[in-house]
Amino acid sequence: MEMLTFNASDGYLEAMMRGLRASILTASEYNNIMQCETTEDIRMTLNGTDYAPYLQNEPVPLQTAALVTRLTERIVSDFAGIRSSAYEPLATFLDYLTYPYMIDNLVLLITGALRNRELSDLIDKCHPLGMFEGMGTLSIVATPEELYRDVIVDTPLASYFVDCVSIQDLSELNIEIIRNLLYKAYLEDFADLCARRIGGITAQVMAPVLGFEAGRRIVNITLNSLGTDLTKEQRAALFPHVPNSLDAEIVHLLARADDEPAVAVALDRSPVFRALFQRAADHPERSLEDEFFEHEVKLLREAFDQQFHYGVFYAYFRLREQEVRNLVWLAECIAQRQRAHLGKVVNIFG
Amino acid sequence: MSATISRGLDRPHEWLMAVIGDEDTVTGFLLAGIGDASGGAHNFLVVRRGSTSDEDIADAFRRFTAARADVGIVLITQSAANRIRHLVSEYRQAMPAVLEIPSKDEPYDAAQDSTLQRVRALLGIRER
Amino acid sequence: MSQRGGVPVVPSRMALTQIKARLGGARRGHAMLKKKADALLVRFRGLLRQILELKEACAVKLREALFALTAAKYAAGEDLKHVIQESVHRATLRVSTTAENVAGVQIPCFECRQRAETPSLAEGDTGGEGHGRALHTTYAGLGKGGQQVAASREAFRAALDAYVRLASLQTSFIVLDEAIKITNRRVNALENVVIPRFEETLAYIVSELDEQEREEFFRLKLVQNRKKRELEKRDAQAAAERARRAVQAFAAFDAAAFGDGCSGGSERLGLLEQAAGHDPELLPL
Amino acid sequence: MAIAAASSASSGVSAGTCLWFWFLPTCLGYYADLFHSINPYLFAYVGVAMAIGLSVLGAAWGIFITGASLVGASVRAPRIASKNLVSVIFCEAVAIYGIIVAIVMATRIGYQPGADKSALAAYSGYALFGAGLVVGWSNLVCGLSVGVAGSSCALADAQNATLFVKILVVEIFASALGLFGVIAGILMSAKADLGAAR
Repeated sequence: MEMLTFNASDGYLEAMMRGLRASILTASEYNNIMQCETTEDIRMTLNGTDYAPYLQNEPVPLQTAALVTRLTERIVSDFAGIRSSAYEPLATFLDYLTYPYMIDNLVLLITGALRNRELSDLIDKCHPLGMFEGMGTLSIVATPEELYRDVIVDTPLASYFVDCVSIQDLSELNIEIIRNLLYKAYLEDFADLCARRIGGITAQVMAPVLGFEAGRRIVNITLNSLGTDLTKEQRAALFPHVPNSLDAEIVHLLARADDEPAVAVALDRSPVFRALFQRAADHPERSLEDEFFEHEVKLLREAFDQQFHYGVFYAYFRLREQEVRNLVWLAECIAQRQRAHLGKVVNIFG
Repeated sequence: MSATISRGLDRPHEWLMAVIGDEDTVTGFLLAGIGDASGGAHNFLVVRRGSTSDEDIADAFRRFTAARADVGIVLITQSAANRIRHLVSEYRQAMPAVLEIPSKDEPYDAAQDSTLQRVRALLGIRER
Repeated sequence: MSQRGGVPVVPSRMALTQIKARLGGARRGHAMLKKKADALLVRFRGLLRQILELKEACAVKLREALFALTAAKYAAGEDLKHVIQESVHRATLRVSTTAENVAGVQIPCFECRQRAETPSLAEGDTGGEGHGRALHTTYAGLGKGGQQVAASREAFRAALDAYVRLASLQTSFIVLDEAIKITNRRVNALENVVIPRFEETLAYIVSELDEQEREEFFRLKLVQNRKKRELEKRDAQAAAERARRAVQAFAAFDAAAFGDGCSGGSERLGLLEQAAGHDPELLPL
Repeated sequence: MAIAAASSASSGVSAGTCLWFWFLPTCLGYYADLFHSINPYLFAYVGVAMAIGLSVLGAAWGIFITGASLVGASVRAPRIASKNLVSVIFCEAVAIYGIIVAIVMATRIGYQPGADKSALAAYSGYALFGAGLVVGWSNLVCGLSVGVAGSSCALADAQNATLFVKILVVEIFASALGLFGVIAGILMSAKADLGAAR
């Protein structure tokens, strides 16, 4: 039925998304960039794309840090344009897209508060997509407790904090654990939003994407906590539980894994992850993370195969993010004269 | 292992390393664990294009080399050193040691390094 | 005084031996300093080469490390750098110094020291600091990119090790440079100032002593001559006196015994003279 | 009382079907009388109303589905706007089918005293009613189909201009569906005559 009703409120934005998607860089544009000798050449190449107005006013020579800022600015302006004309429930869906950035920002602020930094100085370092209304009052906040009481409770993330992080935890838990706890809560909530509150094609499209995202986090957390003093209980507590992700059995095995072979054995039961693991093992120059990125891009690309759902919004912004990563990677490789590594970028639309 | 580490810590002559440079270089060294913020003062300076003035760099350089007694090595990227070249060239003390390191965005030019200049001059004169 | 650049001394035998001893000392010191300067120079030359090589090696290492960081940022997101910058608390990596002795010059030598990530109880961190703060970046990129972050941390540690080694070399370079300059200055001072001055002084003293000797000799001769003349005069006077007294005595004797004048007087004088010559009492008179 | 008992005994859909099967055999005669007592003009005009109304509903719905996508996609790819008006025209065509059939049907209806009492009148009333149903529903669904296909066409064209013609073919097939209804409707109403002749 979405076919008939979807376009009434969201058809315009969805179509706009498709139009924007057409401006995602293609393989030939990547090839052109790979031929560049300096970052200035990259600017010249990008001048032929949508990014041109964002890079115009950067001083010569173009620095990669500035490139990141400008490219991100573009995503932010895209997002702002879409968000401002969205109706419910698309508006909520779009808000959920900003929560990961908001989590990162809050974690940064908490870190700053723990180190007694002036929090208003940190606003510049926050990701623009993760801004929230309480940002203006940060200058009067000094301690983590005040931050929790006066700022965090007013953000949309308050419910996640209430569920998994208490005031004491702010100063006692490692900041990265807090970040992952929040992200787990977010991912589960987002999956719930897609599957139950929105449903329909959106749920169908988002399920594999979010399932993979959760599975990837589980595998990453497992791999990265090997050899650290994170206990297995703590590790298991960070695993997001999302339908369509890894089977409960695999998750259980991962929670108890002691070393990399144990992880490999556990993942052997999941066809997707086994293939990724295997490919990363076969190609020494590619890391598992690279394989994850590639697979994610593939899933996101598939989201565009269907119409009348919100998955395209998620997919578009995630793909743009990957594009920024790609461009920055290319720029860094060129600036640092590491041309051998240029091939690492993920082609988004072959 | 830990026993030797903690014995080393008790010795009085432990020095910090300070860094002045572009964001990535500084971040990398901080990741390695040299960063210190005890006493409210940082032992690093991130030089951002546009927002960091030469005076800021010079201040940081003086702070690390003269004012602070706990700094043993000062790492400074070449592009930052070029902006306060007069200070770096005049600096002749052995402690803290000032090292010029390549900056990220610009290729390393050994000819501009104050120490290397001296080294080359000495080698050249002595070999001729 | 006739000495120009020399040490102000009284030219005497004593001064001569003293100056000689000092000159010997200076020569010995010169030889030793020369040896020290050579030793330092050998070390210094090696150092210069090492610095040049290590500097290149360090640059390569740092480039690799920066690239590893780029990979980490690719995987973990740009946010990573802010997190790292903000979570700075206590340095876990510091340098310690040990002194190395090269030809009597103390050269500081840096060494990287890793501080344990978890504060031990002995370290006296307050309980409130807790483990959340100390373990600042251990888990960075836990959710994504952790391995790349770890790899870049290792790469930067390696680069840092290399730079610490370079710092040792560079410090040695500066210290040795200074030491060599000082030693060379001393060698030159000894060679060009102190030793010539002593030599000059020595020459002066020797010449002065010679002069003195000649003067003494001349003076002796003079006195001798004068004394000889005086003696002759006195002898002559004494002879004259004796002759007169003899004449008087003879005259008295003649007058008494013979009463006749002076006939045969010269013979008696000769006898008297012989008697007086044997009488030591009569001589100085 | 029994109905209430039955409906309260079973619930929802099953209650309705029970009611129907209980009701049907005994009341069939009454229903025949019920239909007979309705004036054929009513059937005829309801037929006409459905033909045009449902067709326009289908066309309108199709146009907004297509239109929203077309406008949105042409923000970033202005070149598609004029080409994809074809989709909108296809949707519009559905409404035109409806109005043609409605006109044809309306010409079969006229006022003649007593014309509504004949057997032909009953036949004509049902025929026009049926024709209206056929045309209305088929055009409604055709309009939706063309709308969705047109929306996809606009999006596909925005991404890849070579896809336009291919999807247009699909769209043409979708719009043909409405024609089937139109043909059937015209045939059905051809024999009908509700006082229009003479």
